[in-house]
Amino acid sequence: MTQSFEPVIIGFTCNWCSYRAADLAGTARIKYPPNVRLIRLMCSGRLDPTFVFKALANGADGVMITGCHPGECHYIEQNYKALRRFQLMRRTLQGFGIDPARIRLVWASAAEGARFASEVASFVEEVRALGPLNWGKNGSVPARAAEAAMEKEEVPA
Amino acid sequence: MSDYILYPGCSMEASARAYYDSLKAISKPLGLNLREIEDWNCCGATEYLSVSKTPAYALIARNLALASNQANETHSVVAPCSACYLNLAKADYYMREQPKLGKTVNEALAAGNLHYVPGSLDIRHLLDVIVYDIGLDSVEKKVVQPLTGLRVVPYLGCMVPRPDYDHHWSDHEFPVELDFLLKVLGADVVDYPLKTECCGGHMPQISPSTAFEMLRRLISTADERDGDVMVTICPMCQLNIDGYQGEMNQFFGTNYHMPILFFTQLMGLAFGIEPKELGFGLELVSARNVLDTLGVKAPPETPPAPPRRPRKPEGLPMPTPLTKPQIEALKKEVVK
Amino acid sequence: MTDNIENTSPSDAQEKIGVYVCHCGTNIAGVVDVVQVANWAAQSLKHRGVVIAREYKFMCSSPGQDLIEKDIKELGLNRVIVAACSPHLHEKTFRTACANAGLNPYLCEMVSIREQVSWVHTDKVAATEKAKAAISGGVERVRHHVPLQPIIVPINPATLIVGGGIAGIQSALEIADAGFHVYLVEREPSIGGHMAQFDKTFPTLDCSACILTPKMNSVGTHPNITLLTWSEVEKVDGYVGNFSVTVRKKARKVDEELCTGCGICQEKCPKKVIDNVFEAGLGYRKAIYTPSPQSVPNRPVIDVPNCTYYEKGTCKACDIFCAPKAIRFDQEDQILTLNVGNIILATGYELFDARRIPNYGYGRLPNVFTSLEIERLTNAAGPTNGNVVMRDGKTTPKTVGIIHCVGSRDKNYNNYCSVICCMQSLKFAHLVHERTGAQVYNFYIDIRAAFKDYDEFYQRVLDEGTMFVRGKVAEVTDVPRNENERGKLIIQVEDTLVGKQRRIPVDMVILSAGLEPRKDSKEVAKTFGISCSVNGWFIEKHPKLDPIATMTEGIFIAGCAQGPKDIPASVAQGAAAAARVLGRIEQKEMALEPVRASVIEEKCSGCRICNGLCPFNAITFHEDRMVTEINPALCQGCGTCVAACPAGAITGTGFSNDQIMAQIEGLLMMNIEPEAVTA
Amino acid sequence: MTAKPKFAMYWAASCGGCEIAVLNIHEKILDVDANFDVVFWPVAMDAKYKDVEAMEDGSILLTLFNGGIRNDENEHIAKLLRKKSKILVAFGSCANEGCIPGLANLSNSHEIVETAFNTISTDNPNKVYPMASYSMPEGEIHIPTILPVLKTLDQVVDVDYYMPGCPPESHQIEAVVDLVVKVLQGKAQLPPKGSVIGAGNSTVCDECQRARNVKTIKSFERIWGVAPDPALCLLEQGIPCNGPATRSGCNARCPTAGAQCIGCYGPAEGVVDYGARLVSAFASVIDAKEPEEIDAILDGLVDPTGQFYRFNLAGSLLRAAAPAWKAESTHEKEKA
Repeated sequence: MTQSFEPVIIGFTCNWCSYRAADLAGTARIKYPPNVRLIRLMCSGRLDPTFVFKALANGADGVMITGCHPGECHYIEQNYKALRRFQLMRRTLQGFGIDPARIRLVWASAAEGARFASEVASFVEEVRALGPLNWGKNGSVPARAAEAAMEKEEVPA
Repeated sequence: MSDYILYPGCSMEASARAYYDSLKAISKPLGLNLREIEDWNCCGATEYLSVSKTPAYALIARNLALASNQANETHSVVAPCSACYLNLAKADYYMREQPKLGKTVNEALAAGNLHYVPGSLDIRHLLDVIVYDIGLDSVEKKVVQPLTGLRVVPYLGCMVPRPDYDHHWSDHEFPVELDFLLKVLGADVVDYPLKTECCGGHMPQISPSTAFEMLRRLISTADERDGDVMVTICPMCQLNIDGYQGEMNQFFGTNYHMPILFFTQLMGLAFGIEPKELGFGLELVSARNVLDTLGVKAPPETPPAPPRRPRKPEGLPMPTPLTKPQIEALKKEVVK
Repeated sequence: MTDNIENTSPSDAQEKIGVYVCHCGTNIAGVVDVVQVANWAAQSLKHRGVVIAREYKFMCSSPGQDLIEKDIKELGLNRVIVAACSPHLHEKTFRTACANAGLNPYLCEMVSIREQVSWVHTDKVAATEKAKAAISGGVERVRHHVPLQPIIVPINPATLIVGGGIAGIQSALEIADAGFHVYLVEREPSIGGHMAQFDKTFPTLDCSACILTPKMNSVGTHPNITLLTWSEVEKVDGYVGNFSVTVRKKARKVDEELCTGCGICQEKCPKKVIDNVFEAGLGYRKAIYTPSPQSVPNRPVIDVPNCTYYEKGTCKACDIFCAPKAIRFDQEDQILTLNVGNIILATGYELFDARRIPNYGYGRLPNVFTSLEIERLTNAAGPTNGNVVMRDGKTTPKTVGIIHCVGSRDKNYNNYCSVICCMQSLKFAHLVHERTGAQVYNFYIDIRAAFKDYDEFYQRVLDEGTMFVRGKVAEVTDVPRNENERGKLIIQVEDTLVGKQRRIPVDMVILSAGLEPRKDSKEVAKTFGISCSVNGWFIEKHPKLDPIATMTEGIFIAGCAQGPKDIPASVAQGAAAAARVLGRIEQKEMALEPVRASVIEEKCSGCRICNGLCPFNAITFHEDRMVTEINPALCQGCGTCVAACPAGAITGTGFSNDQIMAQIEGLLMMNIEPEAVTA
Repeated sequence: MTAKPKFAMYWAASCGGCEIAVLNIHEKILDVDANFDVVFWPVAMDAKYKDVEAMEDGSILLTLFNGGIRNDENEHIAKLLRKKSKILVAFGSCANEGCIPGLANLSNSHEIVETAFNTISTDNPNKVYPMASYSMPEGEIHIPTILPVLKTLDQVVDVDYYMPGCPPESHQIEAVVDLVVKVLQGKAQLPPKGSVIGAGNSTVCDECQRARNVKTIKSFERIWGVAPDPALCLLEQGIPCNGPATRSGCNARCPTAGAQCIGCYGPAEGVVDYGARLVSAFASVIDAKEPEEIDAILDGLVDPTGQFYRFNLAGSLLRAAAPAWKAESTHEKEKA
């Protein structure tokens, strides 16, 4: 299982720097593993810890939070709030027996497509090494997702 | 009482005994508590690193490893000798920068069940500690006999200010810490642009004529600027300028008489400590003139006004030189 | 537990979602099996409200857009998902398409399967699966979208310009000439900025004063310009269209109305002070002064710390000789409140403090000068009436060394290039040679003479016999090594073209010091709610496509405050900023993106957690009702407060909790099949 | 008599405080008796499960269910009462969000049993452990088996109303009793299914009288370590008060009494994860930008998970810690 284990990672990007870094990685055709699925926020300061817990509870193996470099936030200093929440989140997750390495904070400017790609790659490997989280087993996955999972069976591959 | 681990190095016990004696003498009034590293070894001086890298680093790192074993509340290692300071700092820095080197060195150390975590120690030069930890204000408080009227030439040599891995100095090319310290002692500090020039190091053995020219530049400039005495922080510089001044004079047919002392010796004098306790008389180019200058002058009640460069009335005004707080601010800037 | 996803999630019935998958030629289709993706969406997202899923070669093409518009009209779609390129590219396109078909544009969501999938992945199966996941996320998200309307704010036609340098002057005149009111705030007693200190301007060498003074005067006399010199902005409230700015008008101690600017007071004032600002420390002024005879306004200020009267309580020479009795020793600072619609920041630069490089000797060696000092020396109105002399005030230098890149392109100080130094140094080379016939050496890293007529000027200076030594100067010393060095300044440099060390003795050294941001630029940025680069230059909205605006609506930047630039560039940017402001004024109102945060008052308990979080001061607390309110026009939509509210009382349109939580669920409905990827 | 609608109350994994709280409504309890026929209330009267099983489905009008689902007996009764009741109310923090018993979700069931039967605080010299079943002359007897993860009521059955609090404040219970009576008399409407009753929609700060300002936290303090200003917001004084995120309804009892709110009324209206709100809120107002500095401040928050999830763990998004889930997965296997 663990050899072929493909982690699912939810990535949060800010509209101004890291999402554009992802765009740049694209336009520059820099390859990175397909395991990360991105969500665009306006700012890393919008990152609500609920999102992270939700992602982990819903079957993500890791969460990547990205934003502008400190001091370069387009909202002046909101990424510092993201940093502080990140640090407290790690401590809280530890209490849940979740390896803090499963969430990573990455600063990437709009010019750092390559950096974004390499961070994704290294994070995927790190999480792969940690193994599947599949949190909560049965039960904690909300009805709708379960239902959709069933739906999936019927889809001709 | 501020505690430090002391790495004396070989010169302190031989050629630079004056440095060691005076350091011991002033550390009490300064509240400096220096704990010598037990079983320390040679720092490899200036040659070994260019001969064979790994063993040289291992040799240096052994001292660091011992120091960190013996370190309890303090993690600052003080090296009064500039070569020792540079080597310790260099080893620490490159073990940090090049993990591979760090690994090999620690493998070597493992043979003696030693290990050093790069960056775990704070490696400082004595001058840095006195100026920035103890602080010029507290030094000033200890001055009982200001060095009034003594024209001193601050000379640092090349090894302490450069490359300044962890930004301890106000500037790599023209650090002014020593100038400020001597000012605080009440001395008349000569503007000495050559303060970080090379003294020739081991040139006297390799090519005396080259060495003499280098010494001549240093000494003649100090002399032209009416320096009574050169003040250094480096045993090598002291040795060269003191020991080869005679031969240099012969070589050029000059007759310079430029004594060179360690800054700790002058601090001792200013603190009113007996010259003999401070290793006076050990120098080859006699520094009696220093004692005379001070001997005749009784210490005035109020510190004398700072020396002012006379300005021609119709001349254009000069920009004011940076003050110490400004320099410290800039120093912080550089660090960030 | 109450889960607001479940509660607020609209029932499947009311969603009619259309999913449109773009091939982008082969850009997407080459890697992602778009047909399979579309079929999958149609089938397995049916129960999520997807009524139609199509794929098309180029969705952004007009036939592609027509496809969407047609479906909206015929199938009555009320949500649209476009799986194509990055929303930064075509979000506007597709939202407009929806609007054309009568659907609120904010009910359309883009899913990036090009930049984030086809272009960055090679494994077709995995890429296709990821595209499906992304779409499923988009679908879940869009179900929670609500129609939004842009926020319309009126634009106050008055404009505030901060900084009376050439950039600010240009902006002020453009706007004032267009017939709208301008408040020009300048920190110093007179406008003119650095340009007023210069003698000649490169590359044309026309006299700085000759071209600047007329502009300064028209600012001073313009009916549409309220000139506030010796004043500083203290506080900025409000938002685009309607800022309320607090300005401190420092006490001049002179009644500007009564004063005629005759200058007798300056004549009679007994107190000589070194002028560190206008004369760059090379000259003197009185304790009551105007920076220069051309000052605008031509009204003196009393330098209180240096004035004998304030020191000793006697003197009053100025007062005694002032015919109109305009001296007001008891005058107090004034606090003014200005209401403006837009703000242009043109706060300029500061010269790099050359004393920071002690081995170049500035401040230590008398005959080492900075570029600004030389500007004053060469200036006919300067302390030496334009005679280039050494520090002793009379001797003319026979050899002069000009060192480039002092404090620039140097990792010990500033990494960036200060842009103007090369041309400025060439100008000095020319002027000094012209005035003194001295032999001039330039020590440079690279000569950067880009732009119109610049390189020609370089050629000209070369032809005048100026020496150019390529290499970074190690030190400037007065310690001779031989007799012909004695009494000179020796420049120690590695000549990288010859490949050897050289010692060049000169009489005078000119340090072409770099440009640095104003010391207080970071505080200024905070006051105006814009951002600063690490160096301290103001950050523009986009480095290429919008170097004029900032991230904060209604605040524009011009001149060196945004980064080092020369006079033509500053003027151009000043004019451009003015044009942008005029455009706004003409529209009379503007629409703001409705991505905004708002407080649900009944849920707000007034804990004030959020109160300190907004850098745009959009959050206000009402002590009386103990609730927090967010000003939608000030809010920039970052959502930090939404995430911070412990009571969940703050909602953010466009990026609501429901939307993001649903997107997370959607993205995670699909799990990666290991074999699929390894296949 | 028989006309009176039927009332039931059940006590699952909880401390019994909820039952006391109901009795604590003083003479109002008579209204309950006057308007209801109490058919099942193990704490207050004798009743057998078989009696309940014998009842018609939906024959009980109102059931107040307190306590979390810790063992299969709890689960069975929850399902049974759901079947038999028209209105099922999750009564008190345990049934709502797991409460203190829910904290056991940080460890697996084995550890829990160990703690109960084999720690210094337990006098159990012969290490006697409970057994699921035991055969004796009368036949085999069973005790309920513990579930690996404590569940909240609505994680096992459909719940009509939620009434938070540990325990619910008596004035709130009175209000609800009044409401229900009014509804019975046709004088009032029931709130929409799924809504929270007997509590406010805002947070504790709404009812807290302490003055508050813009918050910036330089350090977190423990309540017993400081003498807090009685008039000022506790959080502003660095005391981790959960008030800002906790549903109002208790009249801010704790902050008024000088203790920080620990969150027994659970999340405010519409909040998905109580702890996450606090993580975000606390972190947002920390006054630091450097990671080290931030960590230093966060060190003051001992046991963040406990701080943020004391009452809400079982009801949170993550619901339980890794060890408990591991047990759960093995448990599932055993079942299969």
